[in-house]
Amino acid sequence: MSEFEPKIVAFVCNWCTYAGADLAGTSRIKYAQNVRIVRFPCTGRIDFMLLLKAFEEGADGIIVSGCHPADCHYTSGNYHARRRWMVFKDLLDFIGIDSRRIVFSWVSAAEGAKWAHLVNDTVSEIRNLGPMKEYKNLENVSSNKIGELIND
Amino acid sequence: MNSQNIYLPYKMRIEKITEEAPMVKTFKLAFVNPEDESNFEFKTGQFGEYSVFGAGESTFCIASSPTHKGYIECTFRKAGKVTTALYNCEEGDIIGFRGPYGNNFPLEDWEGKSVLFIAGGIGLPPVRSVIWNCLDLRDKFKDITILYGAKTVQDLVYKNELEEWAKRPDVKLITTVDPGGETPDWKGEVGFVPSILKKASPKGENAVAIVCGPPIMIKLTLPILLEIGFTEESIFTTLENRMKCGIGQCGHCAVGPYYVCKDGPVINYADLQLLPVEY
Amino acid sequence: MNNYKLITKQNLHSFFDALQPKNTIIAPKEINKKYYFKPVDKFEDIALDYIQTVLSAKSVLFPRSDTLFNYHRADGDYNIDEPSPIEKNTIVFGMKPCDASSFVYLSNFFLKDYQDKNIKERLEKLYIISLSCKEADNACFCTSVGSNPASTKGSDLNLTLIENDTYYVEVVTEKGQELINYSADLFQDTKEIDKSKYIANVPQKFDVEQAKQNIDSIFESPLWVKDSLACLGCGICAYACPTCTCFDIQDIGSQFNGSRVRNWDSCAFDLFTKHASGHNPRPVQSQRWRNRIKHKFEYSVENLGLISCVGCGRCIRSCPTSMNIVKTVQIFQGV
Amino acid sequence: MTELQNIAKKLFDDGSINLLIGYSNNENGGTSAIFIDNSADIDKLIYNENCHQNLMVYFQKPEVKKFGKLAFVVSLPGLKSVLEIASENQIKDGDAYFIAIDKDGNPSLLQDFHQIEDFITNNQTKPPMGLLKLMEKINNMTREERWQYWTDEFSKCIKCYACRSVCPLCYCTQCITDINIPQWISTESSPIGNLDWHIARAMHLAGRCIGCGECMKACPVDIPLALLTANLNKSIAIHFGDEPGMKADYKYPLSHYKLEDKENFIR
Repeated sequence: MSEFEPKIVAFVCNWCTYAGADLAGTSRIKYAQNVRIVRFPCTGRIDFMLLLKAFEEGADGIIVSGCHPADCHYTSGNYHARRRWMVFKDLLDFIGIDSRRIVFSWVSAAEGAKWAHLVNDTVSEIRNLGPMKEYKNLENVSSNKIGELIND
Repeated sequence: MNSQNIYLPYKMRIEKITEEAPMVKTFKLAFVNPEDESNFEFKTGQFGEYSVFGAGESTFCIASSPTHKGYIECTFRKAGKVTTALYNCEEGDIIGFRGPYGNNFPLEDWEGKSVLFIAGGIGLPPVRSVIWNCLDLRDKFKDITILYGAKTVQDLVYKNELEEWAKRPDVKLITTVDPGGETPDWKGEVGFVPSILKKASPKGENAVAIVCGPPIMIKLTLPILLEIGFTEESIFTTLENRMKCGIGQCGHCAVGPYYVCKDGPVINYADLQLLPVEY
Repeated sequence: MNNYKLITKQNLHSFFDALQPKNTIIAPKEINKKYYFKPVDKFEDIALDYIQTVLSAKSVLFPRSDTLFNYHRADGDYNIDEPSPIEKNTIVFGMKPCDASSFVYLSNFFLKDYQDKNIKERLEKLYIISLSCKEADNACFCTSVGSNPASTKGSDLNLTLIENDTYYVEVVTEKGQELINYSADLFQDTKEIDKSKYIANVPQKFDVEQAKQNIDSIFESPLWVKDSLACLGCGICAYACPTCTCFDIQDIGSQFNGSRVRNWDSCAFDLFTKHASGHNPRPVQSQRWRNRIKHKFEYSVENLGLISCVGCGRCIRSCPTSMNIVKTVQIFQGV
Repeated sequence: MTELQNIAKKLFDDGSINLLIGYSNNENGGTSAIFIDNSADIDKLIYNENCHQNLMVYFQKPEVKKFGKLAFVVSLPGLKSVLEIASENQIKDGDAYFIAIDKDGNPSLLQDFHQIEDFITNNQTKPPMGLLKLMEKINNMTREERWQYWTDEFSKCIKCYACRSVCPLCYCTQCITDINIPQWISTESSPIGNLDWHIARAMHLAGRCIGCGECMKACPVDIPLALLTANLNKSIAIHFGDEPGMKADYKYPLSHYKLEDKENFIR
């Protein structure tokens, strides 16, 4: 059996982290290729539903990253996001979803190296956690087997 | 006997896409499996469930005439989830279709009579199926008059066919756009459908009228039709309600005990008045 | 083909054990003082003295989410396959007579014009063992809709608990006889007996013929608004109802593969009738409540000749705002 | 005539209100909402410990609004929802009258938000012990056990949306479940669809839920829904020190921020 390769989805803001990831690229810093980056205008736009959708679509881990405090392009988007994540993380804990699978970070446009480290660290952490089997075990499509017709 | 799964769609290939107006497209659809095509028959006024796999099903009429064999056409406006998915389809894509469902326009009863078509905006597609059906059997009817209105010139659908009908000597075509919707070179009428109808006043004796369009247009057109001599039994419309199954089971389209999908969608004004106003 | 038998409670246990290996048995089970139909494999798990389950057993025919077909995209084309039919027979053990009679309506409804394949297949493999009611509560009103707590309508076998822990068994259909044949020696022949002294007393709350007429004649009335002010438009009444059949069809999955699924829907939802254009034929809750009541007592009579209410009282028990279909009918009776 | 009925009658006699929403006994031995539009029906008005429904949910119902000036019979959770709705600019001071029932069951007429705030401060009750115990139990489970617990609970959900309907704070004209472009929450009742719905519902009520517990009472399959929002409120109290439903000028904790908010979880 081949080694488990985690799938990581990164939700990043356009102004800092995306530029930071770009810098990592132009600086030829090598980092794990498990990450798929989704660019958003601001971390304030990153709704919790998007994180849930990523898990549903098969992500094993999620990175959410944006501008450092006081650096937000829209002044306060990252502060709002920070509060929302705090609360959302607690909800995930309460429901029993491993909140270590979501990594929050601030990466500025100048921090290409930090981005590379962040991705590498996350990949190795998620590799240790193993596949997101909780979500994968939830069969989405309903089955027609009788007995399961009764919701139980 | 093995019962058929009534929810299995025919697979249809999109042969041709025509952009009719902003957000409005017409698809020409051909059956992927030849035996489906040979088993398929429909009558004018019937509708079907068109589906994009992954997005779901949506209901609209079959806009082509049953006299044109080998394909069906549908015209839709991008509005909800499924129509958006349809709108994004390309020629050659496969979509699902099940049908035909519902009743049809009683063309046999109209033989020897004049036919007046009144349509507004995206209400033309169901009427277009009847128009072509009548034109293909032109000898059986007396005068054929088409009154079609839209908000703006841009919003008129089937522009090529409008031109074709305008050229035919055996068809009287009146097109109109709402005041403010005309372009400098617009040659048709300007005004709302009811007032243009009043101006034209085609004869109501020995004639039938088919009305389809937005509810407000229908509401204001009906009294004028009665005024110019149409009887309640000779005015037909085709109802529209949210539909899911198309076969009288899902309950969405029910207007009282009447299922638009099964007992309709074609209904005459006399019967319409017996229904609760839930359409 | 009625014939009559007796079976002791102990033998009923053995009868269950005889049925269990070859069939899927669905029966009421107690969970936190409420009762739900669940698959059971032990006789002890079955609740035999309950008044009513929270949800009806209609889901054995018409589940909450029912796959119509699956699709897979391959080379620009789609492969469509249907879910494989169930193999085992399903026995619903111990449903109440009101629920059993709902299956008469359901089978009429789903097999009338277009035969629904999923439902037809399930119906062929469905066996109903009903249990006459010993007890009833305020919400029960089966006697008002032409049924009674010991009705055999829709059942294959009906059990009524009589003296000495013994059940009086009515074999109503061929299918019922088939079940008996699993272990016929557990049963003892008997004559027809009068069940009335062994069953619950459910007072009649309205006259159904009268109700039909009254509801039929009233469409526009301020009473509809007044009566439905408390209604908040959730879907419990329809979801708990054994005869509510409305559904929605949705695709679950991506454009590459997924399923087309039929889900329950409720006419109480605002979205039920809303067009894509935003126009809503029934924009307010009172109209939706009116539609529900009129459908139960008027529209379904016009379409199928049957009222679509069996008097199980589930909608009354589960409504968070205590909407009461009986009260509504009574109000219109008084008009 | 009871004190409650007297207050109600006076409101009608003054012509101050067109509709009073209170409680009455129903046919099944319970209590339910009653809508009184003239003083003749006032004798049906009651209040006892069975009257739990949060009547503020009717404040946003179009057919109720049509009546004109409204009065509500409300106990503590109802009053908290008044302030919460007020903080969200859905109700203005003086829009409606509130007949508040204190912890001993005595009614009093409250007209402005200040009175309501004082009333709430003076009538605080502890949340039900059962709920707290269950919350503690769940918090003491391992993560895997918690996941198992909630997936089991959510698997019962039939998506009847009663939890949404009975909630006075679920008043969006278009709920996220009703949006289908994109389909955020799958319409079927399936493990993922149910999980999505309950997480979304809880998150949308985080820092807004006033803890009336109606969602839980309405649920036909007994999912302990109030736990989710109660737990979220607990973390909001810990992180930000906010509590919803106490002040009419409350600021929704997720729509503002402080520079010094904790960020030790951010890398």
